[in-house]
Amino acid sequence: MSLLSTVGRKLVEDTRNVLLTPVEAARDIRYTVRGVRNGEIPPTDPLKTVGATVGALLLVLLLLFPVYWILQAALSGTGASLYSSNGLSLLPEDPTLQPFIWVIGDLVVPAYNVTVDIPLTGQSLVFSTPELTFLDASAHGVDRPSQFKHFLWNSVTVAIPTVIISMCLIVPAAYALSRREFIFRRKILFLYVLMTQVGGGLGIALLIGLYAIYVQFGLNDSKLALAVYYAATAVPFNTWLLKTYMDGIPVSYEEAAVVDGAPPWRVVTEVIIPLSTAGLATVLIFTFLTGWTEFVVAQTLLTTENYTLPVGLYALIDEYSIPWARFSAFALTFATPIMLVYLFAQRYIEGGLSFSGMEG
Amino acid sequence: MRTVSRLTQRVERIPFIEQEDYSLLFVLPGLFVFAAFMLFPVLYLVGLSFTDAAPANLFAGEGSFAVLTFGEATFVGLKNYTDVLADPEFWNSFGVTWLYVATSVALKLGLSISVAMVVTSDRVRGRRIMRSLIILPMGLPAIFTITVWRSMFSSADFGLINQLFEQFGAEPVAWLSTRWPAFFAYNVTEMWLAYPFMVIITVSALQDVPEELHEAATVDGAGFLARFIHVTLPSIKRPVLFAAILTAAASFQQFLIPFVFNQGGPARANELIVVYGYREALSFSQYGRGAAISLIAVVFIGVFMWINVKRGKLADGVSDE
Amino acid sequence: VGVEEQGTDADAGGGESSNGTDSTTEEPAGSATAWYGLSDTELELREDIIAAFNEESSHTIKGGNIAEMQDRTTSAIPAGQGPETFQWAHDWVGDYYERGFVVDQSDELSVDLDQFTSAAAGAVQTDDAIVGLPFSAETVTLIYNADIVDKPPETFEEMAASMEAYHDSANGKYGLAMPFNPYFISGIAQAFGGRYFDPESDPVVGLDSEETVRGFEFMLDNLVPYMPNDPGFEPQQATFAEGNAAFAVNGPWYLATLNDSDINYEVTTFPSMDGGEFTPLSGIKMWYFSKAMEEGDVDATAGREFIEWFVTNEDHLLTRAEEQGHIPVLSSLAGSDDLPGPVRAYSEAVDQGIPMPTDPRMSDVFAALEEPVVQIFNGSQSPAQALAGAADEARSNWE
Amino acid sequence: MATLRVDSLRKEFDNGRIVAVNDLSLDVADGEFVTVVGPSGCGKSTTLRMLAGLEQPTDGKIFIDGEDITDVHARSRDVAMVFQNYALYPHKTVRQNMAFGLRMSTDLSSDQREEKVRETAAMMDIEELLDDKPNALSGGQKQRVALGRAIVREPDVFLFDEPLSNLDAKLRTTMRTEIQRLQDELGTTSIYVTHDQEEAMTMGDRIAILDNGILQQVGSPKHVYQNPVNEFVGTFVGSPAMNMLDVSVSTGDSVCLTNGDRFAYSLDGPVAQAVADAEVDSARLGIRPEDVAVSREPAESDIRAVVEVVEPIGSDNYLYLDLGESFIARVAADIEPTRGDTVGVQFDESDIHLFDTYGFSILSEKETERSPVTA
Amino acid sequence: MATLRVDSLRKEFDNGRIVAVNDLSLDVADGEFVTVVGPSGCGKSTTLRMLAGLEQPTDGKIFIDGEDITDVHARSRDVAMVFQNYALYPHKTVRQNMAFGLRMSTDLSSDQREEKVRETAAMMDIEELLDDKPNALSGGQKQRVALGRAIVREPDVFLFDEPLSNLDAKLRTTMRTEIQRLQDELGTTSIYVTHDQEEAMTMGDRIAILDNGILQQVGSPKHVYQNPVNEFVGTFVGSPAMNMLDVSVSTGDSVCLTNGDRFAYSLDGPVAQAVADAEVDSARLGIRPEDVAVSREPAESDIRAVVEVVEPIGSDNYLYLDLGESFIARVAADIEPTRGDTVGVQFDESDIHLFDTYGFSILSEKETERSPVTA
Ligand SMILES: Nc1ncnc2c1ncn2[C@@H]1O[C@H](COP(=O)(O)OP(=O)(O)OP(=O)(O)O)[C@@H](O)[C@H]1O
Ligand SMILES: Nc1ncnc2c1ncn2[C@@H]1O[C@H](COP(=O)(O)OP(=O)(O)OP(=O)(O)O)[C@@H](O)[C@H]1O
Ligand SMILES: [Mg+2]
Ligand SMILES: [Mg+2]
Repeated sequence: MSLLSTVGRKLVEDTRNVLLTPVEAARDIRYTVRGVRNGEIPPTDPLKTVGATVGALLLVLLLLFPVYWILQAALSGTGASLYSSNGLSLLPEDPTLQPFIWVIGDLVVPAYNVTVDIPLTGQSLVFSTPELTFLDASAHGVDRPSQFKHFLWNSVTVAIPTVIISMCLIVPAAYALSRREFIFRRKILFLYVLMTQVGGGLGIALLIGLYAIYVQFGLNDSKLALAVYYAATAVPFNTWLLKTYMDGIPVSYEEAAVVDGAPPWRVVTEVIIPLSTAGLATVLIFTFLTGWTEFVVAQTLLTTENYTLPVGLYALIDEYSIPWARFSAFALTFATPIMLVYLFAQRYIEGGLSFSGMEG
Repeated sequence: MRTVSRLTQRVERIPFIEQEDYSLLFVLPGLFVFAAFMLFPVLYLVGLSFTDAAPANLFAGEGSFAVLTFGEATFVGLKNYTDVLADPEFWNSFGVTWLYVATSVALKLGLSISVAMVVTSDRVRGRRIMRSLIILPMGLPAIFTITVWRSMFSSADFGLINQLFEQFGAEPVAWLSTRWPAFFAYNVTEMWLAYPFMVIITVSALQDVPEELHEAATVDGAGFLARFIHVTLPSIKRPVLFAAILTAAASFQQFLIPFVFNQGGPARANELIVVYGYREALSFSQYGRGAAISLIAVVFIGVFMWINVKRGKLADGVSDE
Repeated sequence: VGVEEQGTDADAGGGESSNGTDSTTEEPAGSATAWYGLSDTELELREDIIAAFNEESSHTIKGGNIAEMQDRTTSAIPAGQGPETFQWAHDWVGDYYERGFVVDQSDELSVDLDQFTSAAAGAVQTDDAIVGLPFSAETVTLIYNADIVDKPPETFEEMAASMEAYHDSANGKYGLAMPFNPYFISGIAQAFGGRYFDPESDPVVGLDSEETVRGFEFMLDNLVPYMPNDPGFEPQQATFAEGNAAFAVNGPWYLATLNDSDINYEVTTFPSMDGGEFTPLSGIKMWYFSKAMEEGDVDATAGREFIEWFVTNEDHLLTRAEEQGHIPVLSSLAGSDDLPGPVRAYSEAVDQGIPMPTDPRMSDVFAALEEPVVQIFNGSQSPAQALAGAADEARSNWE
Repeated sequence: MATLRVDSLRKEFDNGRIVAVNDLSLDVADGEFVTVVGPSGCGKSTTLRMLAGLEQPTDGKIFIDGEDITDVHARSRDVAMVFQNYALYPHKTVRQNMAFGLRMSTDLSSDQREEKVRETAAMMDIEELLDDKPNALSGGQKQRVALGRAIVREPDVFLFDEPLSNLDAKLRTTMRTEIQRLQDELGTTSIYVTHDQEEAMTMGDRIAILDNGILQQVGSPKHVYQNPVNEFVGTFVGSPAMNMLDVSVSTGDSVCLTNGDRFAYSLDGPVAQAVADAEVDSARLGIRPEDVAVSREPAESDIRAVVEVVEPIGSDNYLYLDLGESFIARVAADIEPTRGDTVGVQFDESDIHLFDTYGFSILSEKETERSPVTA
Repeated sequence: MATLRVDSLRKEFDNGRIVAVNDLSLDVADGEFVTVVGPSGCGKSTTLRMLAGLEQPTDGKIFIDGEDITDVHARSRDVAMVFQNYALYPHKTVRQNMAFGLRMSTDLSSDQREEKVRETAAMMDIEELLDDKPNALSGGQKQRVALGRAIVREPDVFLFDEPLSNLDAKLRTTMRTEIQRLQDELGTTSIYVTHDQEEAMTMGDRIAILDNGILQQVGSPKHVYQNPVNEFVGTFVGSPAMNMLDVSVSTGDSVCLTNGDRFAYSLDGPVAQAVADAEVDSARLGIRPEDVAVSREPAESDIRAVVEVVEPIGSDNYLYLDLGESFIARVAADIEPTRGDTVGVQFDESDIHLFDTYGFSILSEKETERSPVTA
C-alpha cells in the first residue's frame, strides 16, 4: 500500500519536475543573461551550452528520423506510402489525423443508469450518467475504426499476467542467488547468463514443437499460457539482472531487521522488496516489454479474438499491400506508452541497471 | 555427542529458510518453468534433427501427439548434419554471420556510447527528455521497424536513402541487390534496433562513473579524449561489455532483417545462419535439416556466450570473491 | 457505427472453441470459423458479408483475419486447431490436399461446379477431389494512366513509345511500374510460349526453355529500363499510384488503392508483342474445405453452407466487384455487363492467361525462381544463366 | 536489564583459515557499559555480531542473564544493535523506522507503539523529524534516529558497532556525551565497539582491548591507561601514543636503563626491584607524552634532546623530540621552543612503563585488577 | 613554488539561489601551508575547486604567481589536488596512477616518467605497491598513493580536500605528520581543507576559518586560538570547545560580569577598559576548558559548580560542570571528583573571551594580526 502511495508521490513529483522544466529553464536563461551582461560569465559559456544542446538535438532528430518518417506517413492519410516517387518531402502534403482517429476509434463512456432504492417508500431514484464522448470517430470520417482497443485489452491481459508470473519466479530466485550460498548456485547463475540470449532464435522448428506441446495440453489460444511462456523466456536475463542489483544492497539492512526481531518473510517484504525498487522497476518493464512486442509466438498460439497488438498490427497487411498510414498510426500509438513509461521510470531504470554489484 | 545434539538442536531452532541449501527451492520454480518452455523445445529440435522430417511426414500421424513423436518421419542418423556441413552455402552463411556479428557489434557499441555520452553531457539541456525520446524504437515491434527500414533502403532512385544521397550529389545505390551495400543496410538497421537498450545500459553505467575521477584526471592535465580513454571507458567497461555480449548474440541470431530486406540476398550471399536454416527448413520443406542447422547455430552461439561469460566473469557476483 | 463495431467484437470474442463436436444438442445450428488474410480495406466488406450470412442463416460463422496464413495453417491444422475453412488462392490445393490439410467434400456439395467458369472449376479440384469452392479470379494486366497516355496501346511499339516519352527517372517519372516477381511478370515471361511449370508436358519444368528465356530477355531489353530500380511490390505500386508512371502491370487488388488515389486510370489488356502474347498465370480465390470439415458434423455443415452461399450469392459478388474490383468466377456474372469496366477488363485478362497449376510441386518452382528473378532484374546474372540455375534448383528438390 | 557472559568464544572463517575471535571470555554486569576497542580487523565486529546472533560462534557460549543463548536465533534475542552506517531503512519514515522493531518483536497495538515512539523521540529530541525519510537527515540526526530505534525496544542489551565513526569530529564529541547520558538514564547493559581509543576511554565503565582476535586487557579506562599489561595496550591507549624506547637493562648494584648513547637512567625503589626480578637484559621503556617534562634550559642531569617539530594544538604544544621515532612531549602552550632547539627532558620513575622483549609488562605487580568490576 | 592570491571570490549555485562562497580574499605566500576549516557546507570544497579550476567563479579573481588564472582551464593550471576519497583510477596500477599526470601534462619520456615515479614512490614508501591495483590497498596506502600522485607532478600548488577524513583516528594522526614532513621537504605552497579543527590547527602555518561561505578569520593557529575574532571562531577552534556563558555586563564603578545568580565576576585592568568601551549590557563570556581551574575544596571567592560527569581521557580528566550546557573543565588526571561533588572554579581574567550579542569579540584590541604572515 505504502509502495503504491510512494509510487504515486514520485509520479506527481516527476510530473511537476517535467512541467517546471520550462520555468527553471527561463530562470536559468535570465540568470545567464544577467551574468553575461555583468561580465561575470564569459559569453562563450552559454554559447557552448547552446551549441552542445543543439548538437544533441540534431543527433536525437537524426536517430528518430525513421520514426518521423513513419509519423509522416501516418499523417499523410490513405494512399500514403513509404515509397514515394514524388521526391523527398519532409512534411506531409495535407496532413490529417484520420489514421490516428481510425486507430483509436470512439472514446465513449456509455451512459449508465444508477438506481438507488429509497427504503420504505418503495420508490427508487434513477440517475442517468450522461454519455461522455471524448472522441467520436464517425464525426471525423472514420466509420469503422480499428480494433485497437480490443487488441490493447488482449495485450494488457497478456502482459499483466506475464509481469505477475515472472515477478513471482524472478524475485525469490534473485534474492536467493544474491544472498545465499547453496549448491549449484554458481552453475545456475552461469546457465542463466548463458541462456539470456541462446534461447531466442531457435527457429521455426522450435515453434512447431512448442505449438504441438501447447495443443497437447489444450493450452493454445490461452492468453494465460502465452503469459507463462513469456514469463519463462524472461526468467534468465531478469533474474540475473535483479540479482546483480540486489548484490548492491548492503546486508546490514537485513541484519538490522533480523535483530529487530523480524521473521524472514517480513525481512523480505519490509526491507528487501522496498529497497530493490529500482531493480524491480527495471525488471518489471523488461518483462512487460517481453510480451508487448512479441509477434511470432503470439500469432501462432492465439486465435483472432485473442490477438495481441503486434499480431493485430500485422493483420493489417495482406499479401500485396500495406496501408501505410493506418499501419504507421497503429504502430506509433502502440509505442507511445512505452516512451511515457520510460520517461517516468527513467531514474529507476537507470539506477536499476547500474550493475553496481558487478565489480567482482 | 555434544556436537551431535547441538547440531540437531540447531536444525530445530533455525527456520529452514535460513539454511543455505534450501534456498535452492527459491530458484527452482523459475528454473523449471524456463526449462519446460525452452529446454523441451530444444530437445524436440534435437530429436527432429536426426530425422528426415518434412511437412508431409511430420504431420502425417493422427493428432498433435503424433507431431511430438515426429509423425512418420524416419530416423536418418547424422545425415542432416553431414549434409549441412558439406554444403558450401552453409559455410558462406557461417562466415557472413560472424562478419555480421563483428561489424554490427562494433557499430552498435560506437553509436550507443556516443549517444549515451551526448545525452548525459552536462552541457546539454533537456537530457532527460532526450533520453526518453530516443528509446522510442524499443517500443515498436521489430518486424515493423524492419519493414520501414526496408523501404528506406529501397534500390529505387526514390528510396529515402537514395534520395538523401542525391541531395549530396551521390549516385543512387542498388542497396538490396548488391552484396555489400545490402550487408551495410543490415548493419545500419541492426544498429538502430539495438541502440535503445545499449544506450540505456551505457547511460546507467556513465552515471555511475565517479565525478571525482574525471576531476582528478582534469587536474592531472587530461583533455577530453584522454579522460574518455582513461576514465570513462574503463569505468563503464563491464556493463558495456555485458551489453555487447548480449547484443552480439542477438546479431548472431538476426533473422528478420535479412529476411525482410531481401531474403539474405542477393543470391543467398548474405544469408545469416538463421535465415539459412529457415530457408532450408521451410522453403524446401526439410524440417529435419532445418533443425540440424538451428542446433549447429545454437552450439556456436552457446560456445561464444560461454567463452565471453567466463572471460568477462559475468556470472560472478560480489559475494563470490 | 461504433455500436455495430462493438457488436461484431463481442460476437467474435464470445464464442467457444469451434471444433467441439457437441452432438448432445439437438439444434442443427453449427458454428464455423473462417480464416482470411485481408487488408483493412477489404476487411470491412468481408465482415459485412459474414454478418449478412449470420443474419440469414441459423449457422454462425466466425471470421478471423490472419496475419501469416501459411504459418498458421501449417501449424494449426495438423494440431487439430484449424478453422472449418480458410480463404486463399488455389495454389495450395495440391500441396495441402497431399498433406491432408484440406479435405474432399464432393459428396456433400449442393453447388454444381458447372456454375463456375471452367478455369475456376478446374482450380478447386485435384485428383478428382473438390477441396473448396472458388469465388473470384485474379491475374495481372496492364493499367495505364489516362492523363499520360491517351488511349490504350494497340501494339507493344505504341506502348514502348509512350513509355519512352514519359520516362525520366532523374525526375521520378517512369514508363512502367511492375512488381518484378515471378507472378507479376509471368504474362511476359510466358508470352513466347515458355511455361514455368506444366505437369502435363515433358519436361515439367520449363524455366530454362528457350521460350522462357526469351520472355525474360524481352523484359530486360524493353521493360526494365523504364521501371523504378526496386523490384519490390511496394515501390512499384506506389510509383503508379502517385501518378509517376505511365503504365503498370498489376492485379485487381490494386484497384482499391487506385480508387483511393486521384489517378485517372484505365485497365486494359497487354498489347501483343512481336511474336508473343501476354500469358499471365491466373489465380482463383477460393474457400478451402479445411480438415476440420472431415467429421461432417454441424460445424462442418455450417462452414459448407456458408461457402456455398458465399460463392453463389450474386449480390455480394457484385458488390465485391464494384467496390473492390474482384473478378467473379460465377459464370452468370463473369463477363457480364453489370460488371464495372476495369473488372471486365480483368475478366478478359483471366481468359488470356493460364490457371496456376495446382500440382504441389508448383510452390517449389516458385521458390526456386524468386531469387534468380531478382538477379535478372539487377543484371547480375543473364536470364539464361539464372533460369538454368533455377530449374536445377527446382528439380533437385524433387529428388 | 541483564547480565551478559561470554565464555571462551571463538569464531573461525574460511574453514578455519581465519580466526577472527580467539577464546574470548568476558563478564558484563547488569547496566554496565563496556567498550571494546582494537585496531581494524581485530575481531570487534565479529564479536558483536556473535552477541547479536548474526554469526554463529565456532565454539564457546553466550549467556544473557545466565541463560545460554548461543543457539537462539538473532530474531529471538532481546538485544538491539546500532550499526556503523546506521542501517536506517531508507524507504521508511523515521517513525516507521523506530516502530519497526516494536511491530516485529512485540504485540503492542498500533497506538501503544505510536506512544512509545513518541516518547523515545522526545527523549532523543527528534520529534520534529518523525515524518522525514532518513535521506533528508544530517549525519547526527541519523545517528539519533538509529539510537532511538534501538532504545524504543527496551532491550536487555545494547550493542553498538562503531556508531560514531561516520560523524565528523565535532558531532562525534556531542553524540558521545549523548550516548553516555542515555545509558546513564536507561541503565541498559551495553557493549560498545570502536576503534577510537579516546571514545573507548571516555565512554566505557570498563574498556576491553582486543588485538588479533585475542582479548588483551579489561579494566576501567584509568586503570588500563595507567597499567597496560603489555606494550600493545600501552601504545594503543592514549593519544598521542606512549613513547617507546629500546633500552638495555643492567642490574648491577643499581638498576640502570641505557638507551644507546643517549641516556642512562637509574632506577630505585620498587621499580628497580621489579626490574631486577624480571632478569632481563633488554627491555622497552614506555613513557607517556604528558609525563615527559621539558625544560628550555637543560640541567646537568637532564637528558638532552633536539626539537624536531612543534605542533600547537591550542591548549598545549606537542614537541617532537629526536629521542626516538615520533617521540612526543606534551607541554603547556607557553613552552614554545623552535625547531632545532636543544631542550632538557626528564621523566619521573613512577611514570615509567617497562615491557620485556615479548611485550609483556615487567612492572606487573601493578596489574591487580583483572576480574570484572561492577559499576 | 608559487604564491597564490584570491581576490573577492564568489560562487553561486542554482542560478544564484545558493551562495556557496562569498567575497573571499586570501593571500598565500610561497611555500606556505594554509589550512581552511569550517563546518560542513560552509564552502570549503567549493573554494578549493575554484582554485583547481573545476568550478568557474561567479565573480572574483585567482592569481598564481601574480598571473591571473581565473579563466585558465583546470587542465592547464599547474596545481595538484588530493581528493577526499582518493579518486585513484581503479583500473590502473599504482604506477600508472602516479604516471598519469606526468603523461598528460609533461612531455617526459616513458623512462623519465618511470624514474620520477620510482623516486616519489621511494619517498612515500610505497615502492612495493607499485604494481598493485588501488582496490588491493588499505586506506592508508591509498592515501599515500594519492599523495604520491600529486607530488610526482611537482606542481606550483597542492590542494587537499579533506584527504584524511576517510581514515581512522590512528592512521589520521600518522598521515598528518607525514603530510607535514613532506610539505616541509618540498616546500610547495599548499591549501588544505578539513572540517577537523585539530587537523587544521596542527598542520597549518596559517589557518583560515570559513562559515557560511564567508571567511571569518585568518591567522596562525595559535593566534586564532588565543584571539578568536568572533564567537563562531572561538567555539569552533579548540577541543573540547570553548565554554560559553551568557553574562550581563554592569559598568558602574567597577566592571562586573554576572551570570544569573551563579556568579559575578569583576574585571579590572585593560579588559575592564575594553568592556566599558564596548558599551554593552549583555555579552557572552568564553573560557577554554583548560583555562578553568578547579579546586576540590571551593574557596570563598570561588565560583561553585556541581560535577555532572567525569570523563577520563587518560592524560587528563574532563569534568562536566553544571555552570552551563556542557561546560567542561579540563583538569589533571589526578583530580577525580565523583559525580555530584561540588567544586570550586576559577578563571584568570587574561583567559577570558567576551563577545557581543552579534558574536563579535569585544576584547578586539587583541586582534592585531589580520594581514597574512609569511612563514
Ligand atoms: N564473513 C567473513 N568471512 C571471512 N572473514 C571474515 C568475515 N568477517 C570478518 N572476517 C575477518 O575476520 C577478522 C575480524 O573482522 P572484524 O570485522 O570483526 O574486524 P573489526 O575489528 O570489526 O575491524 P574494523 O575496525 O575494520 O571494523 C578480519 O580479519 C576479517 O577479515
Ligand atoms: N554543484 C552544486 N550545486 C548546487 N549547490 C552546491 C553545489 N556544490 C556545492 N553546493 C552547495 O554549496 C555549499 C557549499 O558546499 P561545499 O561542498 O563547498 O561545502 P564544504 O564546506 O566542502 O562541506 P563538506 O565539509 O560537507 O565537504 C553547500 O550549501 C552546497 O549545498
Ligand atoms: Mg568492524
Ligand atoms: Mg567538501
